[in-house]
Amino acid sequence: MKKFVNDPKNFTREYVEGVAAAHPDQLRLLDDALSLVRADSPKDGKVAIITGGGSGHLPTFLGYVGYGLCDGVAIGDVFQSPGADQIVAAAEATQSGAGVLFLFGHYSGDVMNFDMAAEILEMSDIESKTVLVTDDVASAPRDNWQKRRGVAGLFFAYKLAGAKAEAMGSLEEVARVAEKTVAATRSMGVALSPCIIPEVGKPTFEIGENEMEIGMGIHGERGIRRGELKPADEVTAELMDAIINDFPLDSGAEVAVLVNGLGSTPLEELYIVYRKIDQLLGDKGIKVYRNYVGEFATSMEMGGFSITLLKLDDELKELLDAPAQSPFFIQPGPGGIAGGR
Amino acid sequence: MKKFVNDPKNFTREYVEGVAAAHPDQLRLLDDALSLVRADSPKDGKVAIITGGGSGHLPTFLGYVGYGLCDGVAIGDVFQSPGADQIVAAAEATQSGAGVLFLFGHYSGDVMNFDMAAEILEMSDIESKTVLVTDDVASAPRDNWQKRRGVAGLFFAYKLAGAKAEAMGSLEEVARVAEKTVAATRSMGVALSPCIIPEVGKPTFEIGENEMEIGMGIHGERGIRRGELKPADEVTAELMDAIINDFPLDSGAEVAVLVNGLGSTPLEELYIVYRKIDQLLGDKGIKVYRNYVGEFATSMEMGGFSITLLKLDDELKELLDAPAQSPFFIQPGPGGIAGGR
Amino acid sequence: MAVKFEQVAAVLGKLAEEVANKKEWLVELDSAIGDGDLGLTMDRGFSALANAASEYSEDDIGKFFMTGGLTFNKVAPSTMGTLVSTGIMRMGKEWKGKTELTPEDVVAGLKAAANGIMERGKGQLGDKTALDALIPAVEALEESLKSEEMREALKKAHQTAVEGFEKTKEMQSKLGRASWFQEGSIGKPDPGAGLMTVIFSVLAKDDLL
Amino acid sequence: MAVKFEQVAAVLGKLAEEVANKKEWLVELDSAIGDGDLGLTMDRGFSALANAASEYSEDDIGKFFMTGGLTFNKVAPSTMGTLVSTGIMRMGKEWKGKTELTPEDVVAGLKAAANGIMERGKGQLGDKTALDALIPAVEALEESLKSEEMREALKKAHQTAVEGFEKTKEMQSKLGRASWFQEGSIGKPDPGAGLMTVIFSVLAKDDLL
Ligand SMILES: Nc1ncnc2c1ncn2[C@@H]1O[C@H](COP(=O)(O)OP(=O)(O)O)[C@@H](O)[C@H]1O
Ligand SMILES: Nc1ncnc2c1ncn2[C@@H]1O[C@H](COP(=O)(O)OP(=O)(O)O)[C@@H](O)[C@H]1O
Ligand SMILES: [Mg+2]
Ligand SMILES: [Mg+2]
Ligand SMILES: [Mg+2]
Ligand SMILES: [Mg+2]
Repeated sequence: MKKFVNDPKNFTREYVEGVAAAHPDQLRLLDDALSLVRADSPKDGKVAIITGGGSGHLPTFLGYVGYGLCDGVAIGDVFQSPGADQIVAAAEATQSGAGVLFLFGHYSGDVMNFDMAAEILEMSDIESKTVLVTDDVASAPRDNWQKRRGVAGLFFAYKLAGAKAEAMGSLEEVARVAEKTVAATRSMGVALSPCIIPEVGKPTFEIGENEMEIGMGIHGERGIRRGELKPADEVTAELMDAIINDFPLDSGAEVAVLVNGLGSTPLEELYIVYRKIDQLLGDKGIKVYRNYVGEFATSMEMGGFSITLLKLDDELKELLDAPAQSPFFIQPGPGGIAGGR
Repeated sequence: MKKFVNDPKNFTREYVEGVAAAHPDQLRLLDDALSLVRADSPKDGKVAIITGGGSGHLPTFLGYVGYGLCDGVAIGDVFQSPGADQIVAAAEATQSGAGVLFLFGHYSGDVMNFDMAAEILEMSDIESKTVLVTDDVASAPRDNWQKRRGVAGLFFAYKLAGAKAEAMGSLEEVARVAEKTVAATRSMGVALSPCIIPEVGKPTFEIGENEMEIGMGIHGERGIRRGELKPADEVTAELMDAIINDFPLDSGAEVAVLVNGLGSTPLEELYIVYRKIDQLLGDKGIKVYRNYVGEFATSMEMGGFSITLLKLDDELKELLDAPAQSPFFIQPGPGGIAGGR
Repeated sequence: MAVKFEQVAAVLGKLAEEVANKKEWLVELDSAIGDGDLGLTMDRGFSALANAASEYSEDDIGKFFMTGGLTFNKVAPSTMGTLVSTGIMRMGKEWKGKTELTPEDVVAGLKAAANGIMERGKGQLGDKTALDALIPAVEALEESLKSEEMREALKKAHQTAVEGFEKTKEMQSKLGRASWFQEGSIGKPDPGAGLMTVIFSVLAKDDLL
Repeated sequence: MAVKFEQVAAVLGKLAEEVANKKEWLVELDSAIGDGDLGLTMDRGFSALANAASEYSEDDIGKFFMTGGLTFNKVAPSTMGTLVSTGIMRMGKEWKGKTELTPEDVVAGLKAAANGIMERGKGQLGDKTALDALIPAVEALEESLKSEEMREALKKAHQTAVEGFEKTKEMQSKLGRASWFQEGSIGKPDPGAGLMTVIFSVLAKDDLL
């Protein structure tokens, strides 16, 4: 297993300790649980957004705990759900009476643990709402979109709900924004190569030297089709077709684009993909309002990428433009950094 | 070759077009050369910092063109130098009479082309100075440090010289800061797996399933030793020893730490490495003033990481703290984003 | 017959022992159609629960189960761990304020647990899960209690759980990790249902309840 | 004998032709101890230079070479491309303002080029590079001109370049990509030196200079 690890059993705890050691000004590791919260939490009167999920997806999930984003995160082992106690601990450390939004990807283990946490919080009269991110169009047909898995589109849900919470929106409002964002978000990915779960020590799946799998999930869940690797422009066009038709999006629409690397695919290739997306959207008269290209939700060293489109209206645009800052993601406000460039 | 590319011959042009299409508000692609410059350049009276080098290292080099960083970049093909004409074009598009600093890594092809560019600029009475980044301790012994290759330490040179230039320092002052930074920067890396140059189509080197190469260069240049892969903490300690002894650093010193992923090594592992660095420096009484963990200078999908230490004094600290913004790197000023957190 | 917390603690102690005894067996079952962690996580969970019981100084049975669910989940946030935790907490809710349990209370608690697990995991009979042993066993217990003593009824329940476990062999998994195997899951019994047979075997032991 | 720009342009045209003819050979040489691009980059560089010459409407030879270096480098930023460009530019500097070249000018230009290449690439005789053909050839030219006609002197220079090229076979590479091969570079001639033999073969052709 070609990895920089010590005892694989300690993989999760050690990398989280590394994160906590690197960013004490921004993040606080809870004493009793593998959960990180904003160093400046709780913030009076602010809805606390709590996320969580398995490890192996950095910067998802803990990378989105910060200003204008989430307030806390419960961290599971690689590809495993965190426990309800971690979720409860994160919620208790960050809530200030304005309620808690649980915002995370649609995976059964996570759903069960967050549900259990909600039940526990209810007993101490802490109100919570849950919004599941279900953006992976490859994982269920369109009429069944609420059954879909959550992938890189999580980023947009954090960004927009986080902006609403930072603007002191009520729990209802923040949950509404999160739901609206999820309903306006579609993703699809393609994988070229597997990753290795440290405790398992061998690749999560096998794939031929010249093959790709369109629609594969970020834990290696089966996709829509496996086939011969095609030129970047063709692969991009296939993903874009699936996403655009799923909305559907018409000329005049405005979108945010996220090109997400799964781990080992170089940034250069992500920009070759972005180039084609830009052309395709231009041809269709769809306007790119903002774009994000890089690693936002990975599967350790998996090869591949995903495309996410978020359909925007005025409310969502304003929230998207709001500033955000975590150790892993920084977006200056409309004025830019350093007071104007 | 498992890559998302079209015709490999167009790899460089296509990804650069993708970058230009994604960030027109911040970067401008020159008409006649594969060079990108700041959209807001030239800036009156400001020294223009021009960098450049081969492709395959994103976010190096073009990722550091922006506010508080470089002004322009000449982009070569994968692992190939850019041409002098590209360098000249970038310099001419960004200089405003205050002179040009050429700041780039020590590789012979780059040196020749930048030298040639300097000669050409001289003919039109544009003054330039050159500072080479030579931070890779594995590439030459300490007495011969000016023969060393430039690797991830480039980042610190950009950051500090860029801050000085943004503060309207003169060419002499900006060059002095760049030289001072280079002299205070040491890096060393370790590689686990090769990358693939698109036009070549096969791995750049071979390495056993259980092997690592300590000190390997970012194009696969031979390192100090090849041996059995060790636990992360041991590998980290070996690199840190080499770096610390090269300075040498004593108790009470203050440093900035950069943990740089070479491409496919997951962010989780980089934080496991950071955890150990933090412990080692703590044990030695060396203070971490700032840290950077992520991908700063890659070799496409190469597996491995490098550690860079920058020894700080008051002047360098102030420059390190200055805000910076490019499409690939953002650092808020001391106040944080959005006016204070 | 009415059960006090002392006896509950004794049952939980025995249960932790028995799960530890069956650890390897559970790992084997889960390795065949899952990731093989079931024996390890359940061992951790039940021994933490038994520990907590041995340290509990009050007599409110409901309150103990309420917090016991979280204790369990903390060391076992796996699928089955979360479902068992949910079951434990639901028993706690059902038994709120009670210092002793009648046979009817026991049935009501187990029913609440089964319902909680169904609710949390959105599973049904026939999905090839723990429910395929648990639900028939609880039904058998309730039915038997109409005509028989607790001891006998618990033995029937255990027997039914074992039968339910056996039947999962022929089913195709519809939920959780095992469902990824699709038809490949047929022919192998469900590990979670196996856990239920262990639990009921302890409840059915002489001299406990 | 004095050479005007017209003749220079004719030489450059011939040179582009001959490099194109020898493209495969240069690729083969560079494939053995390099990356195999030398034939392609030099073909691009010299044909761009010849084109520029055929479109040049002035008579200042120096000025043409000055900008010609950049033209060449633009299409060939490889190691040899940059070195050749440097050489071209240095000839331009040397010939600044000249509308015709004496044999002495030609020697001075070639010497300036060789020095420029040494300066830029920090190479020496014996490093197994183009210099091992270029430097002795230029020296032979200068020496021969003391007693012979330009035509004869150029033929001597060409012959010396070929000998220099042959000698690189036994050398170990100290610079550039080929140096990565270490002892492995011994036994194979240097591609850049090969290019020099092509250049001098054209200069030595009858009816050109
Ligand atoms: N939705 C569900 N409802 C009820 N039981 C389930 C459900 N999903 C899985 N199970 C049970 O969980 C058992 C596996 O548990 P466990 O090993 O903890 O899962 P994992 O390792 O995937 O987290 C299965 O044998 C099955 O009985
Ligand atoms: N520093 C140097 N000085 C002079 N000539 C050099 C130097 N380095 C390389 N060369 C010459 O360049 C030739 C290879 O050129 P080229 O194929 O363009 O290199 P690359 O493909 O590595 O960029 C070598 O055969 C050698 O003659
Ligand atoms: Mg990566
Ligand atoms: Mg990468
Ligand atoms: Mg399991
Ligand atoms: Mg070559």
